[in-house]
Amino acid sequence: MDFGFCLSPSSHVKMDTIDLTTFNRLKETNPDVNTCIACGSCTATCTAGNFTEMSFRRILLMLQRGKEDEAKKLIQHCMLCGKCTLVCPRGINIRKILLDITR
Amino acid sequence: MIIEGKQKIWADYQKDIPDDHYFYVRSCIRQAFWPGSEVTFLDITRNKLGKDFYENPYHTTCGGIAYHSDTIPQETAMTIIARQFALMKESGYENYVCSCITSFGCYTETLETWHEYPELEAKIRQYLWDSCKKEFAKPKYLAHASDIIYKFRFEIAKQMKFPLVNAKTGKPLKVVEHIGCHYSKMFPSKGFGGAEYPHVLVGMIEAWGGEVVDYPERRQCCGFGFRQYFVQANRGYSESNTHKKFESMEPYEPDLIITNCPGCPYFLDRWQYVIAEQTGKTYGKNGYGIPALTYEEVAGLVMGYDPWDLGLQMHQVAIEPLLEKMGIPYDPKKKYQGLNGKDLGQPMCPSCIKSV
Amino acid sequence: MKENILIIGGGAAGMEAATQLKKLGLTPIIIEKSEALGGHIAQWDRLFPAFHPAKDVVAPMLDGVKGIDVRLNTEVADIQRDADGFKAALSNGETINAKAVVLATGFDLFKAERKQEYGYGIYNNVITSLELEKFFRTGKDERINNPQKIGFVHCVGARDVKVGNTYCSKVCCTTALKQACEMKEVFPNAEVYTFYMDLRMFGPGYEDLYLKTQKDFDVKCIRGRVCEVSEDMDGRLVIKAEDTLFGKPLKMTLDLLVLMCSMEKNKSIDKIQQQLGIANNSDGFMQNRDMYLGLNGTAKDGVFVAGTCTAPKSLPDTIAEARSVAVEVFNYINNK
Amino acid sequence: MEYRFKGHLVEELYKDYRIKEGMKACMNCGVCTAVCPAAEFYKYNPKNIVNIVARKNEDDLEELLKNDTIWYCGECMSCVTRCPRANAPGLVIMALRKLSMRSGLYMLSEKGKQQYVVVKDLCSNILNYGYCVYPRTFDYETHKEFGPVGKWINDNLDDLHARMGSNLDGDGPGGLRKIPKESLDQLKNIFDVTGATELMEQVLSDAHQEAVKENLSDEEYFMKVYTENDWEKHLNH
Repeated sequence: MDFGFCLSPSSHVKMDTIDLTTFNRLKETNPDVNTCIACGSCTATCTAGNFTEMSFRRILLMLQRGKEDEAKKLIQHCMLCGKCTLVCPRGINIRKILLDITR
Repeated sequence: MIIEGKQKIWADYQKDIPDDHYFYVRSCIRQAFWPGSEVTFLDITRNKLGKDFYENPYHTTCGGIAYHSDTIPQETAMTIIARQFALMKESGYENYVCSCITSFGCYTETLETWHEYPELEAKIRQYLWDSCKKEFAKPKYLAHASDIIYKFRFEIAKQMKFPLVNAKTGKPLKVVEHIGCHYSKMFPSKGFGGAEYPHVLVGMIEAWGGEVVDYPERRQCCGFGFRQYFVQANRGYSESNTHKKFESMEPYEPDLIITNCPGCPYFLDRWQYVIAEQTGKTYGKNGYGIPALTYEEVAGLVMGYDPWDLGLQMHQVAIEPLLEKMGIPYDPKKKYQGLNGKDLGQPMCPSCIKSV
Repeated sequence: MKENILIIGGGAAGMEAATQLKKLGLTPIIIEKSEALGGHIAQWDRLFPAFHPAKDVVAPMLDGVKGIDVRLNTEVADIQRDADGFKAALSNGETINAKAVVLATGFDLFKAERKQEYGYGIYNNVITSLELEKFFRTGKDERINNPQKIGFVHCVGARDVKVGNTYCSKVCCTTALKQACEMKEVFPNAEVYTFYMDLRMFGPGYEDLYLKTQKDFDVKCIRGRVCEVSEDMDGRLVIKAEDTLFGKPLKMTLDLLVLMCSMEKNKSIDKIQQQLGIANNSDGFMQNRDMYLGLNGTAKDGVFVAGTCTAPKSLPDTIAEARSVAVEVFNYINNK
Repeated sequence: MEYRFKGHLVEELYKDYRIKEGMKACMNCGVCTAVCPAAEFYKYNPKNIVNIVARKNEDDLEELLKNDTIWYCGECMSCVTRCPRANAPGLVIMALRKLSMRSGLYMLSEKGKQQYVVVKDLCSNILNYGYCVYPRTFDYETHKEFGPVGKWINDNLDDLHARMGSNLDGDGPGGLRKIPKESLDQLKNIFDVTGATELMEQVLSDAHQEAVKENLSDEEYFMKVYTENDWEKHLNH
């Protein structure tokens, strides 16, 4: 029977079941990925971020919440200018990490 | 689970309500969907407990559902409420009890808002005079009808014929309690047991021999959501919330659900049917659902009322497995009869969830 | 004449104030309601930010008060002002005269069960920061059973209008990160999460602790306040929060949840405080003269305050205040 | 675009008692979003809404009022219990919805337009029968979730209510009794005096104009709004 509506998927980040393979692999070669404090400097200075949703801090979070596909979609906007790496107060080598994620 | 922790909270959240002489106002949804419940409530309080519960025929909806569907302004809802209070005053009562949880929330919100903003109360007083030439007095006590059954749960237990116990095994039934959101989420001190671990239904389950199930999504809304149900396009929201609750309670294998809001049992009942149709999943044993009953229906069952007098045939989820567990005799032929044995035909069988 | 100074409270503030007052030639008398000196800090295992054993700080403080008049298991039952200063009746029947009073009465830990939605005292595996510290000290707590997923909730009883505490309790953020690291030391395979709103790393070495927590201990800090805790079939805890940096609600199952309880004023001193005429500030702690130059003074002549009786404070803050109160009292006595 | 209260949205919103009561200050802890049933199933975040309201920016508020977002809340008020700053995001939403309707901005969103359906159903039930929900206006065809039992109840409404002891459309007290004309007249007066009639007529007229624009009858437009669901757009993936 068609009721005219159906169950909606839950938007909860389900920490019990998320897949962290990519993030954990990344962490092995770049321990710095853990040290982001989400200050937003990278996003604020990002050339691509002015025109797109590109945000490095968000990409890191997406990977930590098991949203690898979405993260990879965002990375496509990156132009590898490296300004983010210059401004990161925690000295994270963002440019390298971005390259490693797509590798 | 450390029960003493809950008991401490229950002791802290007791409210003082009188045991007699109430001005009783009905619930739109309960009258429409569970008419047997209000009949049973009045029969228990008036005839079994010998109390005075007066119903004034001039009372109307409180407007609460319209208010929470954002179709009428706050002032309109408050003036309708003020009119009900005026009827109470005219009838010579000062204790007010309502059958609906949305109403209870609206009454509480109104009284609290007036307390905070007396100029608003004055404005509503004027509106009531301008529109109805009436003057109201605020109730001395405000109660929800489930508060009354809670207060008399031990008296009811004394008249009990069928406790919430599996008659064959002697084990207590596992009962999920579901509290209407507007009972105490806005004003925790207004509900027996507060907002986090309400005692109003737990107290009934315990007094009548059942075992309470506390499951992770216990505190979640049934999903009614007012406009989220009234508009067909939005109903997925409502269904999804009920679905979440059933997925969470399923491992505990509850025998029944008891509710104090008139809307929740409707949604917890009908969405089980829809979920079964759409996904093939049922949450009771052997293809049945889990009955979601009103507290009046449960009180009636344990006191030995005939299941069909209580209106249990108006639930989509079949009630028979529960009746058999409790050892309650019933006549299957009478399930679908009208007055004087009039044959009303039979509902079709759903394609998935078992109905008899 | 002997210049008695009555110090109410034998915790860090009381002990350190007494030590310094003695050095300044006055006669401190410590009244301590419990059976031992040391206060809350004596129940602590290690201190932030560098995991310094608490006993290494407490021991020299205890040494400092050697030879000082200490009354344990004793409370001030009544206090009156007289021509010479103050006259205090103790719970043991004694009466003590003093020129000045130092309130070093400290704090009470917020009673976690008041934050009902977190289920402390209802769900077995919800514990407090103090109980965890006791576990670190003794290695014993039957609720801590090789947990593989551990959560810390910040601001329990702090920054919360509903429980009546709007203030920040200052030390819980750093304590949470310290304890999170320590849990990783004890249970290296466990995943440890902290749920914070702001990480207030206000002191020297604290931000380094944060960095270490993230980098060396792989503790995951999630920005969002836990909204409710419940128990599943297996007795594990299901928690919900918003991952506010991600902008989505989040749900996870934990084996152990630690509540970072805030400080509240020690209320057992209310009667004496009233008799001395010291009001509370808006946070419910004792009101000092002002928050810059009058830290240790009060509105009442001869009545002084030190430590966490006026606000949540770290141990270094408390010690600094205990030392400054000694100077204040010394000047007060000499200028009389 | 022209709409009512242009340039005065913030001022108008802050007159609402539900804003006075429900909007103190937010510290972005996310407790409301964490507990919110709508945030789980819709692209919805009550915390963000409270923040926009706190900003008191006219343009941001306009944007909010013409968006689907404010219509996702189910008004369960679970957020009210938990907010550590004693805000009431649920009440803030109610004030926003009212302003969205009064300003006319609600007509710019799919979910906002649905107010026509609820206003038409609920207000006419109240004014005609004295009930918010009245079984004779609640039919199986548009509520398939009633299930077979619900259909059977609908088909045997009078017999079943007689069996259950209701006083369906009867005089005197009892369940589903006929509400006396005097009481209905008073409800109508209350609607007139308190602004409900004005709001209702505005919504019905907005819908009628929209129907004319789309070349639909009022009934066709009603069914369109009742069923139209750009499902994917509303989900919070």
